[in-house]
Amino acid sequence: MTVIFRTILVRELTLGLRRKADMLMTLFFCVIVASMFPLAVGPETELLRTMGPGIIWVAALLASLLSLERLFGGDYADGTLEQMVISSHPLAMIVFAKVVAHWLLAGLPLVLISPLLALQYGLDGDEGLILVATLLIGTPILSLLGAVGAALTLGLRGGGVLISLLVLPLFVPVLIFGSAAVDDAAAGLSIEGHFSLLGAMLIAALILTPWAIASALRISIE
Amino acid sequence: MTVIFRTILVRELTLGLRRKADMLMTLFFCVIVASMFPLAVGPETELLRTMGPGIIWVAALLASLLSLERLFGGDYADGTLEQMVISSHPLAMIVFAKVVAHWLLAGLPLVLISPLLALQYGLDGDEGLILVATLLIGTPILSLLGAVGAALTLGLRGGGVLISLLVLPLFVPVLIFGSAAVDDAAAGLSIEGHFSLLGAMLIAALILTPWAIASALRISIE
Amino acid sequence: MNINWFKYASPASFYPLAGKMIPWFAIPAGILAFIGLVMGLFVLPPDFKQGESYRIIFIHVPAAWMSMVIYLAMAFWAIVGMVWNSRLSAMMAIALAPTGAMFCFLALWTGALWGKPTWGTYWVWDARLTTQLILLFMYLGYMALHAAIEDPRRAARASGLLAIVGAFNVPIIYFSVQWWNTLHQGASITPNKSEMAASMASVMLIMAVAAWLYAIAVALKRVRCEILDRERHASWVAELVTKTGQVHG
Amino acid sequence: MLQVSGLFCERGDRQLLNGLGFTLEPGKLLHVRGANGAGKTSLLRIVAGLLLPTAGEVCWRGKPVKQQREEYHGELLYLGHLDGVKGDLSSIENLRIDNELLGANADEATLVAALEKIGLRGFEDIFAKQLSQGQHRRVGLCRLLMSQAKLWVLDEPFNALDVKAVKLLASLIEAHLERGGMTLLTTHQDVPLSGARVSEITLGQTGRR
Amino acid sequence: MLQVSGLFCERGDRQLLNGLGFTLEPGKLLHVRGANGAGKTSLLRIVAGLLLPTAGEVCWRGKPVKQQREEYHGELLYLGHLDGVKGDLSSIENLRIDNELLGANADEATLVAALEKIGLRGFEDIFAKQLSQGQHRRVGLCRLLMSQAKLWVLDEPFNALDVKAVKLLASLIEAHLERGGMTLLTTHQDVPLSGARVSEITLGQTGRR
Ligand code: HEM
Ligand SMILES: Nc1ncnc2c1ncn2[C@@H]1O[C@H](COP(=O)(O)OP(=O)(O)OP(=O)(O)O)[C@@H](O)[C@H]1O
Ligand SMILES: Nc1ncnc2c1ncn2[C@@H]1O[C@H](COP(=O)(O)OP(=O)(O)OP(=O)(O)O)[C@@H](O)[C@H]1O
Ligand SMILES: [Mg+2]
Ligand SMILES: [Mg+2]
Repeated sequence: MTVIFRTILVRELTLGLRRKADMLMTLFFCVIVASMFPLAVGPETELLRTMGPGIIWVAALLASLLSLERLFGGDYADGTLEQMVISSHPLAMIVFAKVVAHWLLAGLPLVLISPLLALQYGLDGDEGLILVATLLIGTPILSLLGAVGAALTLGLRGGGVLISLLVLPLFVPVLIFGSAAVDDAAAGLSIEGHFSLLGAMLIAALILTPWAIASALRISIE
Repeated sequence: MTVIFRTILVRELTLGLRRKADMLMTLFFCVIVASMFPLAVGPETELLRTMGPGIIWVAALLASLLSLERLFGGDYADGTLEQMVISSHPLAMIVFAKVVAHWLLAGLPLVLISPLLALQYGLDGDEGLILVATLLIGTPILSLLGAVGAALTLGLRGGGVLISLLVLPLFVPVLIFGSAAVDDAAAGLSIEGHFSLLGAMLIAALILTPWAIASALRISIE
Repeated sequence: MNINWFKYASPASFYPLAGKMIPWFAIPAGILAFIGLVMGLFVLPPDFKQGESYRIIFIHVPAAWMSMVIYLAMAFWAIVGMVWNSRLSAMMAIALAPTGAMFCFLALWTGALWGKPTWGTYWVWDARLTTQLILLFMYLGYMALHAAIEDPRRAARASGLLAIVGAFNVPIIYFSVQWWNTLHQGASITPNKSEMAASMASVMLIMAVAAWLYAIAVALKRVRCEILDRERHASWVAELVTKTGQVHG
Repeated sequence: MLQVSGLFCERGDRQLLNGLGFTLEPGKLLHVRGANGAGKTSLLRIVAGLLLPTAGEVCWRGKPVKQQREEYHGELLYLGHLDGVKGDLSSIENLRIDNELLGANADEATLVAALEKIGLRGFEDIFAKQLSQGQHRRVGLCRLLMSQAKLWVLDEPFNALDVKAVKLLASLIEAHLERGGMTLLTTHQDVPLSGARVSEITLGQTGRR
Repeated sequence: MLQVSGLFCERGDRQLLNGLGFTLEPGKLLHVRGANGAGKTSLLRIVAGLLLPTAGEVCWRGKPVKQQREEYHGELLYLGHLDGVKGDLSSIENLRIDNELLGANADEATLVAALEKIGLRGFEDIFAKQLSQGQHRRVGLCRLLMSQAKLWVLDEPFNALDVKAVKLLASLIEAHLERGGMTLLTTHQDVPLSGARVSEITLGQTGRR
């Protein structure tokens, strides 16, 4: 059970990180996305400070959306997904390893670079810390929910659209609570509520989505 | 020449409309991004008004990134791209039809929804109109430039993120002029300059990029 | 005349030529950089407004210029490579990229260091600064694309095409700053004593020339490695290795 | 022992496998024949548990497979139209993953030996996408050399293979049967397999008209 | 007339086709043989203009093809490992596009007739991804029935086809040769083609060790 988890995790990371450049790519991607807003909105520091958390959260969302299609798409096309489905290991565990790898490749780099971005946007130390914390809890939720959508839309028409439209709106609360926590912290309000909500969402997602993803894959592979 | 253009255009539109999930994804992303900032920044109308055009532009730009990978990816995987490359019709024309279809499916919906977003940000009628106009000129440039990146990265591992890394820097001028036009209009300045620059970029892109995309495809298909 | 051109356009005959050319660029580059730095850092008087910190300009501005010029040079070689189908030109384009990225990073780095005393912050989202950052990403994108393709021939062709498309972008982002309200201007720090401006300009010129020579020397060095790597199956490389007894790359 | 009974399968308006049933015993090979579109792949996917039949049941050692999915899959090896080889991984990396997924517990030396046996010596570290079609397929076939599965379900395994590889594969199948393994196979080519152990069924071509 | 001379091709670190050259005349078929990985597909892709050789030239009617790309491609039909059929389009929609891409100017009735002839009657409006592998491949083969191309370049066209379809395809190729067409073909299977018009070359297996 843990062996298969490790094998799949290593496989996914190998695929994602064939070269050192691949890892840096995600980091640069975040920085580029973050640089676009000031170009469009203008350089007023105060404005950028308020927008900062939102921008960083948008970068996170985009990074996970961009890589979602490839999460199962490649394995579906070359038949490796079939082999996973009929392996004697629990599919939910395999799928979980894939999602963890996805988060490590798309979510974690963003969490790591967010202090730098926070600095660039003029957030102060505390705010930056809270931002990092919300991202640390929030980005795994994005990966898990996104994986459900990706599994459902795999090669499927019609039904997939509908259900992914149900899944995607779940992104919204994560985004809202995540960026609101930072804002409220800046305004001196209590942020415990936001954090416990995000935490609850993460736990629920960790428990429920692997099974949902596994069943979605079994359906899609027919 | 025109017949092949029409055939490919119809094919792409048929395919695109069969996969509604992709189209909805783009729109959905754009709307989420645009709706996040008012939540983060709070209801100060004046602030929102200044931010509005920039944010809508960035949202449109990031949204058009999402669909780029699929522009040639599917055709590459099933061999139809090969057949296009060795058809006796000019590849640039075929590619141009594909990009036009991509814009109709991914860019135009964004243009159409932008008045609604403008309203959200409290832009008045004239500014909204100018925003729509800049998007109408700007988004095709994004599609054309994006297609170059998509063609160059065909079959490579980095996928969506690599495309973004190549393409986002190229998007910068469009973004700057597009959002500056709306800002300047709000400030009562002349905007002819911006529009003629955007127009010039569009014309240059229309003339040059199809050839660039075609050569990129020939290189990638080896 | 043409014959000469094509003779040296072949990697086999360019390889030794490049080897002979390198010192002719590297040595003057070192000398000029030394002169420029001594003049800039010790000889010129401090600026009455900015004190000592303005001396960063002697690195900052040449680096910023080079970062733009080198991208255009890359595109130039890519076009030559594509039109005349010459392998050597494509290799030149690739050899230039790391140097360009280095200068670009240097301009950003020195600018950020300079920003702290003058603007009170390392970074602002000003147009000039942001576009310089974008230029850095154009270099990184170019190198990432080149690195992502295994087949060297396809890699050269694909990244060459990217350089050509990107080259259109360089002047646009350079001039786009003028339509933009910008914090970063040269005028505010130019000393108003004219003879000092002249001496400053000459030091800057010296540094710029040094940067040019350095860039060429490094590019030649790198193109030699590239040639060896790419032509490792060719008979002349085998001869070279047996002759000099060294195994390279 | 594999028992299949009363299979029906509806795929896009067509009714396939009208109540098909058969039994496959240890040491035996069943060659499923039929024209293109007859339903061979559908049958094999149902047996492998990748497709749900409309009606009917697949039993393994007397027990329906859906009640013992993980045990059954532990004894099954399925090779479909897609060979399940990852283009961005090298041959040996692909084998390592297959090894884990199959639960075969082969060590590194066995994997290298398998690659050598299948004719990919010297290609261990090449990305699978840089292999020719037949070499790519061979990487997938290495599973046959690694696994201890009892039941092999092979969907046109001879596709894209050259003459030598076809022979090798046939001998692998023979050896598997010898060991008491079972094989369910489809192929349009004539295959050099000794007749005694082989039985055939032909699926009807029920075109839609 | 197709003339190929002095072809070299470097893939990965391997040197394929050491100076290969041949001529293909109207009414003739050239069967390219060789083990998996010998370079057959590479050769065919070079001839089709999809791959640049390291050295060497392909001439069509005496003129290098790179100087007359569009004319040459107007007379060429290439079918590779991938059949170039779009899964999200129905068979008939696929044919309409192929028709346009080939510049074949066939009318709707011809397309329907082609589908019928290839054995896909009743499947016109099914999405290609819902077809069986062989049926999918047949949709791609319909190009042979539509095009007026002089030169057919076929890379393992018999893959995945059932016995009947193999016969049909062989007869199509014969008829094409009869009409003065040329065919460049690779296949690992034995093919029922009359010997007179057929010549063979075998590419060397230069394994890397
Ligand atoms: C990270 C921060 C910075 C970046 C990316 C940056 C970038 C650039 C670039 C691209 C140029 C070339 C512009 C041209 O040739 O017109 C330039 C020139 C210059 N920079 Fe900066 N810069 C930065 C910070 C600063 C700071 C803090 C100062 C001083 C207050 C400064 C002073 C200058 C001056 C005086 C020039 C020469 C202007 C001219 O010749 O037109 N820069 N910089
Ligand atoms: N995209 C590629 N990149 C690098 N090397 C490749 C690539 N495709 C094929 N090769 C190498 O070129 C050689 C010849 O491949 P090719 O596909 O031409 O063989 P083939 O004769 O068609 O084999 P098969 O019978 O398996 O189809 C192989 O050794 C393979 O490793
Ligand atoms: N994904 C699918 N959705 C709907 N119908 C399908 C799907 N796949 C196959 N079919 C239909 O089921 C029938 C049987 O397909 P199957 O793939 O089992 O045939 P097969 O016997 O394996 O043929 P082949 O020899 O071509 O591989 C075909 O008529 C096909 O149209
Ligand atoms: Mg089948
Ligand atoms: Mg082949």
